[in-house]
Amino acid sequence: MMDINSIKKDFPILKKQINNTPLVYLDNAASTQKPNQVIQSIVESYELYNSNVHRGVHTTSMEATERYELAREKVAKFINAKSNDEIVYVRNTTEALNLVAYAWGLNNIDSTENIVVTELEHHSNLVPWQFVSQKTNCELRIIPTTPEGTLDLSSIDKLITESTKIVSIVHVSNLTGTINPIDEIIKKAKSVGAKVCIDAAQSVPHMPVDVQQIDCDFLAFSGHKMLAPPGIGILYGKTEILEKLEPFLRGGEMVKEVTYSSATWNDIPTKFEAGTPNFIDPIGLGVAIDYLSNIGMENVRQHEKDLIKYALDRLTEIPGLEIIGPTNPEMRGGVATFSMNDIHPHDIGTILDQRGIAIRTGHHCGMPYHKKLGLSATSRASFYLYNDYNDIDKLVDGMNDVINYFK
Amino acid sequence: MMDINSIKKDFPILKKQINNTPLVYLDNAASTQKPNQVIQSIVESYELYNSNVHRGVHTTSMEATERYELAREKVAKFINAKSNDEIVYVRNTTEALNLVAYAWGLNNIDSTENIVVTELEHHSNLVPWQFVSQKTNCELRIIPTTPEGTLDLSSIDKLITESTKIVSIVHVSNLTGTINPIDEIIKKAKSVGAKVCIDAAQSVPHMPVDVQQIDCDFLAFSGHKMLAPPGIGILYGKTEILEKLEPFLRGGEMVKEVTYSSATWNDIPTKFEAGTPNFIDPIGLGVAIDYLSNIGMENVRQHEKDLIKYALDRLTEIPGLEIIGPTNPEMRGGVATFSMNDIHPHDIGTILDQRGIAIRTGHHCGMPYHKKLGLSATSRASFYLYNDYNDIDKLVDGMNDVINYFK
Amino acid sequence: MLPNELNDLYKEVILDHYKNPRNSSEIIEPLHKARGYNPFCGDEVNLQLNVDNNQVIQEVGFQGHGCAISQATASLMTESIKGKSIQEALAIREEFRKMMQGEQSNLELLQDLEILEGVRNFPVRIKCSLLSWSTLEDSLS
Amino acid sequence: MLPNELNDLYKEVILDHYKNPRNSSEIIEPLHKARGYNPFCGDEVNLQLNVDNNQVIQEVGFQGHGCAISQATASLMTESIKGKSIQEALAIREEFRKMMQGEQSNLELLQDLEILEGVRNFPVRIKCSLLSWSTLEDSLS
Ligand SMILES: Cc1ncc(COP(=O)(O)O)c(C=O)c1O
Ligand SMILES: Cc1ncc(COP(=O)(O)O)c(C=O)c1O
Repeated sequence: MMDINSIKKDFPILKKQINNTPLVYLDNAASTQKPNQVIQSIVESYELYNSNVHRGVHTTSMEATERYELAREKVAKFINAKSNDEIVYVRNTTEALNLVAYAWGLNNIDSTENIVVTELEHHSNLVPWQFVSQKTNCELRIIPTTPEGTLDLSSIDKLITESTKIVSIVHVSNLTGTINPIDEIIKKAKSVGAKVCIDAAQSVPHMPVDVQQIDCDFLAFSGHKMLAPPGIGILYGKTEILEKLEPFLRGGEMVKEVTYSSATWNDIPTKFEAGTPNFIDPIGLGVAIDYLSNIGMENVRQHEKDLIKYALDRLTEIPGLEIIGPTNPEMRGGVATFSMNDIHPHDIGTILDQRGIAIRTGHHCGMPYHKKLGLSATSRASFYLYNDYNDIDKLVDGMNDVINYFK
Repeated sequence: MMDINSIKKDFPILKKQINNTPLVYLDNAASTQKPNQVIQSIVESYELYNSNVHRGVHTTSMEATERYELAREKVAKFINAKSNDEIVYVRNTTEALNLVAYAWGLNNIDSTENIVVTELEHHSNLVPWQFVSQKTNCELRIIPTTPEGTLDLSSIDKLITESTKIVSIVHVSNLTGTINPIDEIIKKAKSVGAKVCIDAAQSVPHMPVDVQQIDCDFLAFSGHKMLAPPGIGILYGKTEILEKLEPFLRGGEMVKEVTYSSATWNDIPTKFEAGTPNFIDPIGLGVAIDYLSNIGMENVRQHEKDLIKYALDRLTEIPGLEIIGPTNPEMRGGVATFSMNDIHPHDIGTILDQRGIAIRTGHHCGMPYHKKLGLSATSRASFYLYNDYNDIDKLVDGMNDVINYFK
Repeated sequence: MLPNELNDLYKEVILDHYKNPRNSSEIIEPLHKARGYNPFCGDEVNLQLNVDNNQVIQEVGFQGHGCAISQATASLMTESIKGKSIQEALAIREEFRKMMQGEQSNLELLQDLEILEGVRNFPVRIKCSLLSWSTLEDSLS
Repeated sequence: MLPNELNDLYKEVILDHYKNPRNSSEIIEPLHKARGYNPFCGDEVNLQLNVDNNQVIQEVGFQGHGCAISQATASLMTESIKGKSIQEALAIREEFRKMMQGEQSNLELLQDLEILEGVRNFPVRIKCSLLSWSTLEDSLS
């Protein structure tokens, strides 16, 4: 179905040697590697089509603009947006969520109302809402988790109420791998008239996501987590909402008419793209989307389901190792987070690194959830389409070495 | 002194053919081309050092972090900042100015106070301050211009007063090329205790700029206007000010400790770099700075002074052509803006493009100043270190053709 | 020498319409009017129309400024719609749009406007050529 | 087999200090104390000191949790500063810092701490090893 060996060949960094062993890259939830196709599209952009976009009458500027807008179309199709205008280019998920918090949150919520997030949020979908809550004096409500690391929806009717203005939730957790039941939550949110914002940083890269089907108002993700360069993220927003929204960053491009005392705004999505945009990285994202679409997002998801199942099975063999998050692969993305009785994640990370195995250790931008678990740090191996069972075997061998060392 | 022919060879796009003639790229004020050195550093980053930065214990993440921070050091040295911590990575000048407007402006100005800008501002240093003025009800004061397109400082004592909180001015205008007397203005601002923010988008790329010598509080510029990729811009801020400043974008990385209800902030500059940063483009900026430093910014400036002198001399030969902005090359960057009696800039741009000559036409993100001139659009040829007299001759030949066509 | 495509764009007839716009006097108190403006180019077209009881355009006037293409198109448009019914004018508009997008278009309806066909080789200039037509539509709605 | 550098990092003595930290009982109502915390790793060191009239450290206690390097360093540090004057302790701190940065350092002062030299081959782990020393400094200031 997926020929992982030939996929691996597309990624030049996988030939890298660390301590004379090939790199085993298992830090994909943090950021993914780039295939030759993406790297070459960037070189081509610089060598042939490098120019500021929009409003240039010269050939190179027109070509750059065409490529820049074609990439937008690819993104729109990839998540099934109704229109290209619903795709706003930003730097990353964090900027996208801040845009929603500043432009929508600060202008639409008052002190009698509330915002709902979950205990599984990444700091980037928590701290901006804390800010809105402080500025507007509104309440920030938090959907709790079960001991297994899934959302506890038993009190959802008390949390999402008539006074809820927005429900902003993570689709797939980078902490536990949990695939959250967003359909159910969105249904509840819609029933009370609340807006819905989805942090899709760990879902859009790893599984089919259809914004019309899930019917969210906003959705955010990052190119660097899906084979694309780190300078491009996406905020999806429904046309009706983006059209009414205040702008966020202000300056060149996003205006229609400007006098010394006031300005009017350009049409969406340009209204939200102030200044010279990063006009190279979206093209890389377009190529990354082509790459993923060729393989098929259903296949990517199935592959990661196979990997996480194998990884959880093998890791639980290791004495003293405890898996964080749900163990059912149907409810879990390709994120294997774990802790070890007496061995600190940093020591694990250092020893694995000496064997060429790259995992992430720390709180993974989820300090409050770690505090809740009574842990200050965990270890996390996360997979993508170029990983295989062999990579997991190496991880397990490495873990056995860690244990030998510390026993 | 500067061997332009060998410099040209470093820029692959200059081999591009448009209508079977080589590209003559004169749109540098909008965005510049990239030398092989920069392009190759990006390829190398993707092929060998691609990883999320900070807090990774694995080798690739450490290497990426080292390169990312080394680039910051290069930027700090390039503008002579006191410390690397004074260099904040953003996307572009526009984001930098918005950061100052949101984080400093909204929190430090009240309705009895005022902000001072000039008539020569780019939209990116005007519209964010209009926003602050509207939100805080403070006054937005505007330093007028002389008919020659220089600042008229005769009423400066009435504009910059004890109630002025910040003076935010463009160093070199992208509209008129004017090099503004910022020393004089900064001295005045400091004498009333106002903060100073410099829009250096058109100065840092083209001449030596020393932030300690000019003694500004904030300074903003864009990598894409100085041989670097379009995903990196710089906000310089004095340590004391950045340390006291509220954060702007909120999320991962920029925090120290987070609970479900509140957060504390990381040290500068990380406090202002929320989420996964663009960890590739700063490295390209570092290489671009090496490239410029090898040539020497004094030499870059001298070369552009020679070019603008020649360009103004030759362009004024053309019947009906009117130069916008000062004609003394000492007071002008490498920006030749002009209008033609009866021929619209768009027609000029289209005809020149057919000869491979890329100029920009329109209002160049300076609508209010164009309105003041009674023009809706102008033509602009802008130079950089890879341009030579020959490029200007081609521009003039092209203009003569335009005239023949329309006569 | 200018390349062929440019010759197609800046045909003598087009430049003549640019320099000597037809129907350029303003109609005072017209039945229909609109202003078209593209802030990025600064192109501007002000259009006035009077129609009779049968919805036939009897009088048309335009004033504007901007690039040769936007102004010549406006001039040529006024000539082509004068004496036509509103419905016919809008049909011509549709054929013009098709021509700009490289689709099959009805040259009988377009008549003199066919001379603007060369614009479609210059994608950024197409909107210059469409400005007066969207202004026409605005004036009638 | 682990590569040599790792063997230098996780020496038996270091792991022994990690598993069996010395001076780990808490001193109640100490003259000096401080908490060192690195939120990114979660490394934590709580330090208590009592000095006599001659500013000689007579009692030292630490409790903490975190990686082997941070906790073993803390344990080794408490052993090395006990019985030393505050000034001497701070001098050891300075030599330790030098060792981590690969500078020439005074091994006579460092004594058993030399065993941590291998940390400097792991740049991200250096801060783990410096945490207890900055906590010491905090406790004295
Ligand atoms: C003077 C000036 N200020 C600000 C900007 C905005 O820079 P950017 O578009 O890179 O944000 C520009 C360039 O567009 C400029 O020329
Ligand atoms: C679930 C989740 N949300 C948000 C983010 C923030 O993404 P970025 O750092 O690209 O802004 C991440 C990744 O870091 C994530 O995993």
